[in-house]
This record gives sequence, C-alpha cells and structure tokens, in this order.
Amino acid sequence: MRKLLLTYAALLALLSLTVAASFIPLDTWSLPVSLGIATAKTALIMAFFMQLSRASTLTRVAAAAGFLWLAILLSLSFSDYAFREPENASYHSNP
Amino acid sequence: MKEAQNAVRMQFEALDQQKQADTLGMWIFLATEVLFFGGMFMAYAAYRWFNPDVFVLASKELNLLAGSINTAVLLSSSLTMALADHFIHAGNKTNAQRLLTLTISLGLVFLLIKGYEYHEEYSHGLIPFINDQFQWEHGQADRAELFFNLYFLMTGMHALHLFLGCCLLTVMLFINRGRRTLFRPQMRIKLSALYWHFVDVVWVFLFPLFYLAR
Amino acid sequence: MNELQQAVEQSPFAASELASDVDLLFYAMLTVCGFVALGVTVAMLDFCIRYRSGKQVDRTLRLRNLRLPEYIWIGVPLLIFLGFFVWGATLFMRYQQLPPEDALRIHGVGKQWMWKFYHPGGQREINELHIPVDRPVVVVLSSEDVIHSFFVPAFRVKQDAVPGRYTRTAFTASEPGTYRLFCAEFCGLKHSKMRGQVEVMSAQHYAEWLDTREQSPTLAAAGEALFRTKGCSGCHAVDSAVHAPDLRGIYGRIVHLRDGRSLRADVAYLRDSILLPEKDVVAGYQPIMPSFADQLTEEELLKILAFLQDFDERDAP
Amino acid sequence: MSNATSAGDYRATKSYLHHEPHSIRAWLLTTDHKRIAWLFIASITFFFVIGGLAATLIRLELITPVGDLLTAEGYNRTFSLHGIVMVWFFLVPAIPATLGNFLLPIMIGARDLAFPRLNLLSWYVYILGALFTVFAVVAGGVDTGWTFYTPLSSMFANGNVVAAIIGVFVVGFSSILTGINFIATVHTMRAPGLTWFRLPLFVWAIYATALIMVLATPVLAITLLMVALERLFQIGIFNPALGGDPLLFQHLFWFYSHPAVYIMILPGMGVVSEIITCFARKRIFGYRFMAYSLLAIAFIGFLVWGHHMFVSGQTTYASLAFGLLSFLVAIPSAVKVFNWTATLYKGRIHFDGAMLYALGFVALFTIGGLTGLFLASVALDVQVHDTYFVVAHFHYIMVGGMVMAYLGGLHFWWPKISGRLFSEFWAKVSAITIFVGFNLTFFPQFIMGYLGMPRRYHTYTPEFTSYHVISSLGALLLAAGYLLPLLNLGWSMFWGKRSGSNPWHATGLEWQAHSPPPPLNFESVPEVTEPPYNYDARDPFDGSRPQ
Repeated sequence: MRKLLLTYAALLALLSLTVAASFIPLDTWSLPVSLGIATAKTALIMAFFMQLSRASTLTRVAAAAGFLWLAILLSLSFSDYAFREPENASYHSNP
Repeated sequence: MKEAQNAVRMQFEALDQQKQADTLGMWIFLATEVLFFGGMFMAYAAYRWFNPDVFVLASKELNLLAGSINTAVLLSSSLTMALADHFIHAGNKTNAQRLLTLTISLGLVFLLIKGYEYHEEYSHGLIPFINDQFQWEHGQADRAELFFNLYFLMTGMHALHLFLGCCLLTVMLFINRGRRTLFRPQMRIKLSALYWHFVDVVWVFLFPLFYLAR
Repeated sequence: MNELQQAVEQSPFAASELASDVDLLFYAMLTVCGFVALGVTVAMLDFCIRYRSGKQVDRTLRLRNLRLPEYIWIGVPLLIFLGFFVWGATLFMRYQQLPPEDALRIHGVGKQWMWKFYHPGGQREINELHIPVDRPVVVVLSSEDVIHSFFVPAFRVKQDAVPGRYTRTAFTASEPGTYRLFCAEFCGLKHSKMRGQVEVMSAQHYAEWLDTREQSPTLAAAGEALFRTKGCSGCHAVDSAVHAPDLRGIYGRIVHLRDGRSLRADVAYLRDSILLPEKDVVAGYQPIMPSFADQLTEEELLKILAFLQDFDERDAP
Repeated sequence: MSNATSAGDYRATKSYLHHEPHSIRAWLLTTDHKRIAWLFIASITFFFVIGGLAATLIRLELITPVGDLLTAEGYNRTFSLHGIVMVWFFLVPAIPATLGNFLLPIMIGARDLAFPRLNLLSWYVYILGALFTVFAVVAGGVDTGWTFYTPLSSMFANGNVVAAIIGVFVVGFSSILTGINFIATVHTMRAPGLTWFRLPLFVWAIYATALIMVLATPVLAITLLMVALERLFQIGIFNPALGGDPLLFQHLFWFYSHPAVYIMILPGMGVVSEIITCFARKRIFGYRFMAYSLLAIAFIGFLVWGHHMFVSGQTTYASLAFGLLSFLVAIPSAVKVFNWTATLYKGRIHFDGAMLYALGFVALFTIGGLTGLFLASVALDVQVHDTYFVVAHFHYIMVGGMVMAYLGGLHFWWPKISGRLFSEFWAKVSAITIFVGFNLTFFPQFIMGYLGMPRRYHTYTPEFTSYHVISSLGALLLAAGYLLPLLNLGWSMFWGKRSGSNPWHATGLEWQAHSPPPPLNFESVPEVTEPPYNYDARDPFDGSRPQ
C-alpha cells in the first residue's frame, strides 16, 4: 500500500521534472532527456503498479518482448533513415 | 479451499497453473498492443528525423497545460487502479469497488480534457483532415500537416483504447457486485489493471513526444 | 514478328559493363547451390534405397560424436554465404558509385503507365531511350504518381522511381542494339504496358540522332520561357517592384539565410525554394513567396531548375 | 512409452466427433480444440479452392503474350485476390489453426488449450475477416496486389481497397489470438515429466510460429489501418505530397510480411520432422539443433525484411546490413535440411503417402531456400527483384514446402483426426502428381525471371512465351494433383477402414490417445518418462496395419 503511494509520488515528481526540463533550452538533448524520464516513469509503473518486481522471469520476458521487438523495428529501419543523404530525403534532389 | 477448487476451469490441473496461464496470456496481449502502437511511434520517429524543426514548431501549438494535467490525471488513475487491485487481493471488496469507480471517473476526466483540447485545436484550424483550410503560417505547412495527422492518429487511438478500458472496468464493476467467492473478481481486476497501466504507459510516451518537443 | 522483336532478339543479352560481372556471380552461386541441392537429393535417394524397410543391412549407428557433423554443416555454409555476401556487396558498391562528372545525365520521369526521358539537350522521349555506347549514363528517376521501377534486364539495372524524391542509377552500355525496358514495380492498370526499349548507338550515330530530333528548346531555354510565363520574373527580375532576391548567378553561390544559417545554393536548395519557399528564407527578405508545388509539373520544374543553373549576369530576362 | 493403453476400440468411449450434442449449433459453439480444428479445416480448404481458382485463371491468361482471357483490370484483381486469399486465409492459418489446434493439447497431454473460448473467438474473427474479403472480391476486387504499396493503395487505386484492408486487419487478430493461446498452453500445460527437451519438434515449431504471430501481426494491423485512414479520411501519413515517405510503409509492411513467411514455413518443418522420424523408424538427428534452429529462424526472421527493398531507394548501408542478415537466416534452414537427410541414414524407411509428401518437402524446400540466397546477395537482387525469379522462389517455399507439409501432415494424422484410414495408393499417386506438376509449373519461372520477365504482367513480350506455356501446363497438372487428396481424404471420412489408435506405430502422446480421441483426449493425465522419437531402426518392422 505504502509502496504504491511512494511510486505515485515519484511519478508525479518525474512528470514535473520532464515538463520543467522542456523549458530549459537543451535543443539537441531535449529528446533524449524527455525520453529518459518517460522510460523511468514506465519502469516505475511496470515494476510496482504492474507488480513485475514480484513476477516470474517468464512474465518479465513477456513484458520486455514487446519493447525489444519495437527496438528491432526502430533500429534496423533507422539503418535506412539515418544514412539517407539530405538531398535524398523526400523532396530534395541531386540530379 | 473447496470453492477455489471449482474455480479451476476444466482444462487446468491446479489453480496456480490457471493463474499463470491467464497472467501470461494477458502480458503477451500487452506485447501485441505495444507493437500495435509501435508502428505509429515508428512513423513519428521517421518523420521527426526528416523534419525536426517543423515538429518543434508544431509542438508549441499544443496546449501544454492541458497535456500536463492529463498526464497527472492518468497517473492518478493508475494509482487508484493499483490500489483497487491491492484491496481486492486483501479481501476488501467494497474499497476495491469504490477505487474502481474512481479510476473510471478519472479516465472520463482525461477524455473530457482531451475532447476540450481537440475542440481548441479545431477552432485554431489545426485539424488537417477536418478543417477545410489548415491554418499554418510558420512555413512548411505540409510537414506541419504530417505532424498533426500523426498527433490526431496517435492520441485518438490512445483515447479509443482508454475508452475501451473504461468500458472494461465498468463491466468489471457490475460483474463483481455479487457476494460469490473472491477468486474470480481478484483475477479479473488483476488483468484489467494490467491493461489500464499499459494505456497509461502509452500516454507516458505520447506526452513528451508531442507536447514537450519544444 | 515485328522488326522491334527481331531487333531485340538480335541484341546480346549482356550489354553493360556490369552485366558480365553479375552473370559471373549468378553462375557461381548457381553451381554451388546446384551442388548442394543435388547433394541433398542424391543423399536422400541413396539412403532411401539403401535403407528401405525390406532390405537387410547393418543399421547399427557407430557415429560417436553427433555434434561434429552439426558444426560442419553450420560452419561450412556460413563461410560460403559470407564469401558470396562479400562478392555481392562489392559488386553492389560498384552499382552505387557516384557517376563520373562527364556522365550523360538523363532525367527519367515515371508517370502512370509511361516513361518520359529528358536529354540534357532538351530532347524528350516517351518509352524510348537513345544512349551512346561506351559512355557512362546516369538516369535520375522521379515519379509523378505511384512507385515505378526502371528495369533494363540486359544492363542488369533496376531502380525504383519513388514519388517525392529523386533516385538514380548509373550504367555504361557496352554493346550497340535494342534492349527491353520494363516497369518492374506494380503501378496499376496498365503496369504491363509501361514498357519500351533502349536504343544503344555509336557515339556518332547518337550525335546525329540528337540533331535530327525536332529541335525542342534546350531544357534551359524552355526553363527561361517558363521563368516568365509562371510569373517568377514578375518578382525576381532586376527591375521588379517586389523586393525579391536577384537570381542571376545564384547556382553554386553561398546563400545566407534569415535564421543565420548559410548553405550552398545547389539544385536541392533551388528546388526547395520553389516548392517550399518558407523553408530557407534568405537574410533580409520576408517569406512572401507562394509555393509553386501544385502549379508546376515535374517536367516544368526540371526545366526551370536547368535554367537557373546557367542563368548568370550576361542575360537578364 | 508403453503402447499398452487400450487398443483404442473407439466405440467404448465416445469420440469427440460422435459424442452428444452434435447438432449444427453444438459444432458452431464448441470450445473443444478438436472440433475448432475441423471448423478451420473446412474454412481453410474453401479459401484454398478460391485462391487456386484465381491461380488457374492467371496461368491460363499467361499462356499467350497478349491479354485475351482477362482484361488488364481483371488480371490485376485476380492476382491481388490470389495473393490476399492465399497468404492470409490459407498459408498463415493453415497448419497452426488446423493441425496445431488439434494436436498441440494432445501432444503435451492436456485436455484442451489454455483459453478454449478464445480459440473459438479466433475462428469467428477469421470468418468475420473472410466476410469482408469476400465482399471486397464480389464488389469488384482490389487492384493493389497483396502488398498494398502506397501511394498506389492509398491514393491511386480505385478497387475496394478499404474493404480488403479491413478483412486482412480482422483476420490478423485471429492469428494473434491463436498465437497467445499456443504460447500460454505450451508454457503452462505440459504433462508431468514433459520437459522442454522432451517435446516433439512439431510442438517446438508451433511454439516458434506462435511467437512470430504475436510479435509481427500487430505491426501489420496498424500499417494497414493507417493506409485505410489515409484513403477514407485523407489523414496523410504516407502521402509524398505532404513529405510522407512511401518507404516507411514498405519498412512497416515487410517488418510483418517477412516474419509472416516464416509463420508459413516453420509449422511445415515441424510436421516433416515428425513424419520422417516415424517412417524412417529412427530418432531425429540432432534434436537440440533442430529445436534451436526453429527459434533461430523465428528470431533472425525479424531482422531481414530490408531485402525486399534493395532497389526501392533504400540507402546502400541498409541494403548491405539486411543482405548480410538475410544470408545468416539461411543457416538454420540449412541445418534442418541436413539433419532431415541425416535422419534417413541407417533408418528403416517406409514409403507411405505421408512420407512421400515429406521427402518432396525436403527436396523442394532445399531449392526454395537456396534460391533465396540469390535474392539475398544485393547485386543479384538488382536483376531479379520483382521478376518471376522471385515468384518461383517464394512458391517453391510456400507451395513446394508448406502445402506439401500440410498435406503430408493431414495424411499422417488423418487416422487420429477421423479414426479412418485413406487409400495408400491414391495418397502416393497424389504426392507424385503434385511433385511433378509443381516442378513443371515453377522451375521455368526461375529461368524466365533471370531473363527479365517482370512480375504481375498481364501481357508480356513474346520472347517469354515458351516458358509461360510450360508453366501453365504444369499448373493444370498441379491443380488436378490437389483434387486427389481432397477426394481421397473425403472418401476415407465415410468409407475408410477403421484405424487403431496408432496405425503407423509412431511414438508421441497423441498416438496413445484413442483415434479419434474422446472430448478430453485422455482418461487419465499421461506421464512422460523418455525423450521423444523413441524409435530403433534395428528391430524389424514392416509397417503392418491393424486388420
């Protein structure tokens, strides 16, 4: 019971942190920071609200599988996007 | 323990085997939902990579205050859901039912705020596929349209899933009213809680990507 | 059998520098994979005959180390596959090499169910492409509607034409003749009709052919006409009342933008400024230019870009 | 594994087919995995016939270079129909939903799947998806191919694209539900003593397939939904005019569709492992390597989708990365082929109908797999991409591989499913006819493909005529070949001889249950004590049947 309330407090703290961080001009770092905080919030929710901290390894693997496969999709398709020469990006040209 | 025994469905040998199977089945379903939303996050990642500056400009158009309040509302609903799960497993069904209603109402509050946001964006002419003239003066209007298309698609899909979650919880509320054994309601609330927390996790990622790209 | 069919059948099947290397890789893989397939089938048949149920034969298994064969038929295929991958990859890198500067630059535009080709001299062809032999050719592809794919089997060349961006493919025809040109990516109703032929001629014939071609204005000249008719000169002419950048000698110059960035005005920048004017506004000017995205077809855009590339101080429109 | 359970006098205990309520309503609302398997067998055969008719139409049209049988519109809609129906309504669900549904619980000694009601829902979702697709076909068909490439599908196609997309979207959930059911069942409901490495390879194959179904199908669902939304409400996601990227659709589509081809072939590999060990009377060679290679194919299968996009404008770096990974995914398949061949070594080989199908599978799958290497090496793919070389490659894997294995599996487990024996002679004749007809149809397409004959061409240039004529003749023989098992098994359903519980004297829990098994499969929960495939080729066995 207490643990749930503590988790909730931590989540609200992280929320205010990420909103505050968005006002600081981090430009290139703003995305990694906001995503890092979002991942921390997700970890908290999954560990305590969804009781993964007490779950069997099988359940934990099932929980991680979705995110791992999403990571496969993102990383391998960015092997295409990341290396597109700017002119080749849509609407640019290098005739 | 006798009545717990007849709660075991015929294809299972023992109670914990059934609980294991139900939980595993739910988690695998959540993995499919992660990948379902993952396709849209992939589209977002690709288009943000192509035109980062337009996405920052477009993100400024969104109502950050409403977004933040909504995130807080959803986190609170996750808390009440977790508490409901905690109480039903502690045997206190009345508290669990009350917390369940609280969770549903928080979910509806979220949908109301979201509806208000959509209306506000409609009045600013920012819905590309509804407003006939998409008002956008900061240059590259078509890329901004792409941002808003993705915004409405992803937050709309999330709102739909949240609405389905509310319906699911309302059904749970009515089914658990009877005084019968606690085993079945415990399992039902445990699985609905997992679904609800998943919907909250999706919003945890949607919020920074759309509202905080400033 | 019309004369086109005869012409095609008389032309060799390998007609570009890369063709023979691709064929070499193909036949090498064919022999290796052929041996593996044959080996598996023969082994199966042999075992089936030798150990069929009726036959009395010694069936005691004497193989002690069961893991050794497994590692062999994981390791050996791995090495063979890596070898073929490296061979294929180096060959592919030659496909993707940046074409030399003097390459013949042809614009290929895929439009629902026809190919349009623009030679630098302004000649335009539909479903036909005349190119000189033994000279590197770059075909820059774009599409006006759906995805098409420029495919000349005899040159072992295939490249999708994707709407919204340019893709390119480079090859050097090595044998004069007539070769089939197909669209390989399904593009709708008349996908199978979207084909033509590539005529490879000697350099001298090619020059003659260029002259006999009805002298449609060069791309640049056509672009200059469009520069006026589409209203560009209204603002960008030197004596125009509107405060707009002077475009003479713009191509290749370093341009300083309003938000402090500065970049070289290459074709990508010029094309962007026409289709998305507010993207890179020049310092000292307001983003008042309307987008021409829907007033210009791909064809007209190419002509204006060609005009801007050699529009300098001498001839003010 | 004692075969001492009662000799399977099926009348003593009512089998799942004959026990009360067998009204139509009982069958349509059953939660018995065996009856649901029958529901799937019926619906899958129906769609196999529809897809087969479309294929025959295509092959008849292509006999002549000019389009004289079908108009261009008709041809485009026919091959799109052939693609959509065959991929999503026959190949993906075939073995998992029929043999998988029927055998998985019995093979692991369970009374039913983990979620029987979900299993029935999976069939109704399949039927709902089928209704949308049949409507799309009846209302004029769709002309985008089964790949739905944008911007053709989202902006330029004028067929019933949205109806077809909703059909495929819905049937995707049917395979997700089946996947969830299988994973939960294999993890939590194995009989006592049945550890992971005592599971038959068919269960491993179905488990690996379920993993792919669950992890790949959702991405297809969202991708097709985005195309449908773009078409219906102009929510431009892939629209190039808005700066959308058509390649993004291809990345998302092939992230599902390449693992989908492994959903189609992995169960086939499982079936063949069971058949070859039984009719060679010998333990499978390298059991652990076979099990691990199934999982390896399932995992690496997710890393290779870019080989569909080598010439579509993808960057060179991505093409090389996907090319290398595509070569690596071929290794586990090679391991399996060599292990099947090694299983035959020093076996006691019987040439029953099912065995002929399995041997045909190994031969054809080898050719299919090896031609995949041509497509994986980037330079060759530039020449053969979107030509008939690709058509031949994937038909060798899907028709030569998966359909042969499906028919082999049906024949092998037919006594267990229906309690009857089929005519061995006609089973062998059909296996050989299909093998010959198949090679005649698709081998010329390899040659035609390298010579440059593009895919999806309604009319073609005259130099390819001879290849098309041979291919069309082969197709007619193949179509005839497919009728034979339909008649043979259909006939045996009513007039076939009664089979005992284990006509092939095979090992495995499913052969300990009666044929056809009672509703709850076993009287008492079976105990497993030995590893699977406990055959010994040395003891004489002439494959005798119970008289």
